[in-house]
Amino acid sequence: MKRIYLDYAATTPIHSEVVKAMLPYFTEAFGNPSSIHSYGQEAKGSIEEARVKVADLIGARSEELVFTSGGTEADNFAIKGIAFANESKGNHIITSSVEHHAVIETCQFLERRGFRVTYLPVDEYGLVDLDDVKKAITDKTTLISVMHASNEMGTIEPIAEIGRIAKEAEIYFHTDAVQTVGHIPVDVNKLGVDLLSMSAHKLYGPKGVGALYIRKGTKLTPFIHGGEQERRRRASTENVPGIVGFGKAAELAQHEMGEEVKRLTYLRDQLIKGLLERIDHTRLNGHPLKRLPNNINISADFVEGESMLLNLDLEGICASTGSACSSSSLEASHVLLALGLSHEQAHGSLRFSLGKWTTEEEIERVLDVLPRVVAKLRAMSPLLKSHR
Amino acid sequence: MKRIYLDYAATTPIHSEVVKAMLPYFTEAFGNPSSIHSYGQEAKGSIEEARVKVADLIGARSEELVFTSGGTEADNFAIKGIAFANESKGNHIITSSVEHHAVIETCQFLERRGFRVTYLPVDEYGLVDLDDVKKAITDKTTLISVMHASNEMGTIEPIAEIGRIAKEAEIYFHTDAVQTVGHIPVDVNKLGVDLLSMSAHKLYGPKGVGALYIRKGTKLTPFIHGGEQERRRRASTENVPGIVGFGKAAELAQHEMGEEVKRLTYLRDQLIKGLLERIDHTRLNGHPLKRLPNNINISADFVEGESMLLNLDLEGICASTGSACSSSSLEASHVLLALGLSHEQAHGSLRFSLGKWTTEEEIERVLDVLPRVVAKLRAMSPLLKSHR
Amino acid sequence: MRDVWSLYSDKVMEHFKNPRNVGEIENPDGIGHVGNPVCGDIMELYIKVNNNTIVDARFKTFGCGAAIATSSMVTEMVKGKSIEEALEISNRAVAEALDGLPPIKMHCSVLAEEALKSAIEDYCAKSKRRNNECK
Amino acid sequence: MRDVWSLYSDKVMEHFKNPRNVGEIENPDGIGHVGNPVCGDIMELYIKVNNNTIVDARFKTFGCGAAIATSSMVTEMVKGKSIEEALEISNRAVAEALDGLPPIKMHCSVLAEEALKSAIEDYCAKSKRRNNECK
Ligand SMILES: Cc1ncc(COP(=O)(O)O)c(C=O)c1O
Ligand SMILES: Cc1ncc(COP(=O)(O)O)c(C=O)c1O
Repeated sequence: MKRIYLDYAATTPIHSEVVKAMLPYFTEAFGNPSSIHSYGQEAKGSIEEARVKVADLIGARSEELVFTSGGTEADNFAIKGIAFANESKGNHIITSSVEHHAVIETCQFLERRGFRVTYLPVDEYGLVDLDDVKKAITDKTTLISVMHASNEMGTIEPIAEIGRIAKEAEIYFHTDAVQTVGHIPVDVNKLGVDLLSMSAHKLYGPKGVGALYIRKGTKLTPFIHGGEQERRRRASTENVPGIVGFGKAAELAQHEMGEEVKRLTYLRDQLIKGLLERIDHTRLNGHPLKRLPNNINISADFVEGESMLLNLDLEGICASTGSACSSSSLEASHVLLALGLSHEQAHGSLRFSLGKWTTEEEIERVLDVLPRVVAKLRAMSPLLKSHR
Repeated sequence: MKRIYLDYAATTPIHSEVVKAMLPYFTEAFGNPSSIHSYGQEAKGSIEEARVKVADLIGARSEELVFTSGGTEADNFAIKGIAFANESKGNHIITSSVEHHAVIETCQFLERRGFRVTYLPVDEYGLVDLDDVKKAITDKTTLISVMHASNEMGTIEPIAEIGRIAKEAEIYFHTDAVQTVGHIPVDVNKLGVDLLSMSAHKLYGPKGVGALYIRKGTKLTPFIHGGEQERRRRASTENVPGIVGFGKAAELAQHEMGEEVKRLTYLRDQLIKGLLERIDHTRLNGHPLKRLPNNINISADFVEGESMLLNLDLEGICASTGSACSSSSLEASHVLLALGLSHEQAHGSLRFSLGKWTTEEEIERVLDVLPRVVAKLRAMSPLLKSHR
Repeated sequence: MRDVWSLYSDKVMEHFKNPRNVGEIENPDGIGHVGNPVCGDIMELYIKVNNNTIVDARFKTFGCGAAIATSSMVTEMVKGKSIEEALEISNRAVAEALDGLPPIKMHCSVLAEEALKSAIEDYCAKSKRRNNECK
Repeated sequence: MRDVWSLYSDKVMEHFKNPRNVGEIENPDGIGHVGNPVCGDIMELYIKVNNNTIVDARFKTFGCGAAIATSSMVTEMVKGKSIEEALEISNRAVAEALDGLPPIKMHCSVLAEEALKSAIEDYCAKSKRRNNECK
């Protein structure tokens, strides 16, 4: 059975050209970029070329980019870095209640260390309210962090607008753009952000490499201490093949994004429409229009997400309950609860995320299989009965 | 010209079998280990297999191992993790003055945040004195961190002895074993350590992946927050190919270590003997016997390290001035200064580090080339004149 | 590779794919209702008792794969057992009968045990009201 | 790839490989001695002056590749220049003549400029003592 992968938001397969670009750096060109000799200088050159490519993708200058081990480290770095470096100014951080765990748990760590954090609520579509942002600002606020688009429900937040508010209030502004970079246009200046997190494995690059954009002049404490790498902002021997792969992935994304957005938006809307038509008591989570081109998140009443997932997997369809990271957890998604869903509904959600190799046939197959799966599970659901 | 790579301590080429083991995880088996579906579970399985292999190499249980993005992150994680988690007990840390920057700068970060750090001196061979360790302990001490072997001068510290002192005093004990794991036998129980840092790219594995051994029961604050990965100890989508590569490298190291130690020790001693014979006013840095099998660090009086390096590079020989990380710095190595070298001597040091593909012919060639290089540079040295 | 490391044992997956005894019993002698929406698992267990012997058991479950499989397994295990024997069935026994559960899913077996106990309690309460025996 | 990103320009490497004017001048008219062991760079610059013109320049340097190349370059640049012209040579001019230096190595060009200035000062001090002119 050919498997159908519809979990691109969790991670993407690597583009074959990316693997090809990486391979030489495992073998011949294996040098440590900090070494003065020719092996070292070769490696150094390759990461600087990659830096330019990634910077280009987000309209930044390459000196403003620091490579990290992934999106989570970028989020930790940005938030702890600003909080620690600007402690003399204040100890208050503003974020949203629909952030990725990498942001939420970092904020919770800071709360345990004496910082104050405001978690902004969202509306039924997952959107942060600009007035809430303004009202949350105090003279102790040093950072606002709101994600560009939700990995779970796909809603795209009003980042440029929040950027203007932050700028006016002279507060650093960070966005977690792990789900948008390479998928929709991202420009750090248009968005008005000071810090922006990325992860290569979400755009057909390798796992274990990401980057943090840091606007020139931003006061930031390093997160990983210990060496001169990355202009003293992030120590450790650089993951040269990973960084080269990220560069290649960024280059490819820039070329292919325009077409992909159109193609995926069409497929996405086919899937949404079909599912809502064919399965009753089903809702789309997240905003219908301000939404990632590749994200479908639905709640089917009376049935639980993991049991849908497993049934789909048995039919060769790979999807997710929203956030891969919390799939082993007992708690319902904090994101879906923030939208106002009941616990039953939040536990009954399913995310399909599409990508480069998704076809119309695959969408058709989901539309064929999922209604049967839901029917089977509803037949054994105690909730449906009590609902009748 | 065939280049001669003698900078294995900076980084190693990847073993071809390691690359082979990694490749499928870039392409077919690309899943996110947190995903419930089959792609995810496949990936999950592969990292658990790798964890067993790396744990075996150091005599640990696999549950006690957390994968990181490298040795530097492991060091940051261990030291900040213990410091933060045990703050209520005390704020004092003991380390040595010859640690890698990853340890030193992490300690300095903590000093800026109110912790107290004792940097133990070393003797002329770079050895920490056990009495100094005992005397440094206070009732506020929560961590001792002393490296297993120096990346620069190759000296192997008395870790098992310090481990006994730490155990008796009920203080957590960390060792940076980045230079020893895979090269000489390492056993966390024989060494009596609670935490131990490793890095794959020092043992023919990939860059950008490492691990921290954490003895069961150790109270440690996570370093990278944000998800359920690694038993909630280290968030972020796992670098699956990197981890698989680390596992393979560990497996290979375990098989090959015995022979390699003998072979490299012989070559090392050939090179040391030859250089001291052929170049006057030259000294071996570090301990002559308690020494990594692959490390040669010499100071040639009156000449500067980088200019030796560049001349060697022009002859196709790749070496280092000691620590790759500080090769762009103006400061002399803190490690060599700690041994009591003068600034001139410390600036005139050179490290050759040998590895799997080092041959006797390569050693011969260094013995042929370096005396000429030193002679050329001494001819233009103002120090030699003032010395005469 | 899948098999070695997959989340669930083959036995769990088999019960998940083909759950036994799904549904309700009309006029059951006992109903157990456990779990709550916050945790994402809700189980209803129905039993039919004859002469102190559980002659039929059915379930309805909202929950993950393990919740469904443990529901299915526990209904299989109780059929034909006396009330006393049924009360001996521990969550571990259910998990073992399924060739084990991942640690994060052990609570599902606890839920299955509780559902069974709760159904038996309900049966006993009703029995007492009807003035029958029930220890 | 090497060429684009290598630490040093070809010109720097060329001067490093074949440094010009290495050595001392017997009975020099001026000696400059700058740098210190802590920073790892020490330069000695010797000049021979005739009729207010620098007719020879030599150096001895302990230091990195850039230190050696800037020493070599500055001795080349001063030869044939008048004292006034020589005093105009800035560290930037030395760096530019080498097709640039990496930012972390710019201090070497500063050292070369200082060595030259120091040698000229030494020459002037000696001249005054000998009652010659020196502006
Ligand atoms: C929005 C968002 N932020 C952060 C991350 C973390 O990225 P990484 O897995 O590279 O650490 C992810 C994905 O896992 C994400 O979707
Ligand atoms: C002793 C020691 N500790 C830590 C590190 C850092 O390891 P990594 O480069 O994997 O971060 C190194 C090497 O760079 C090392 O030699």
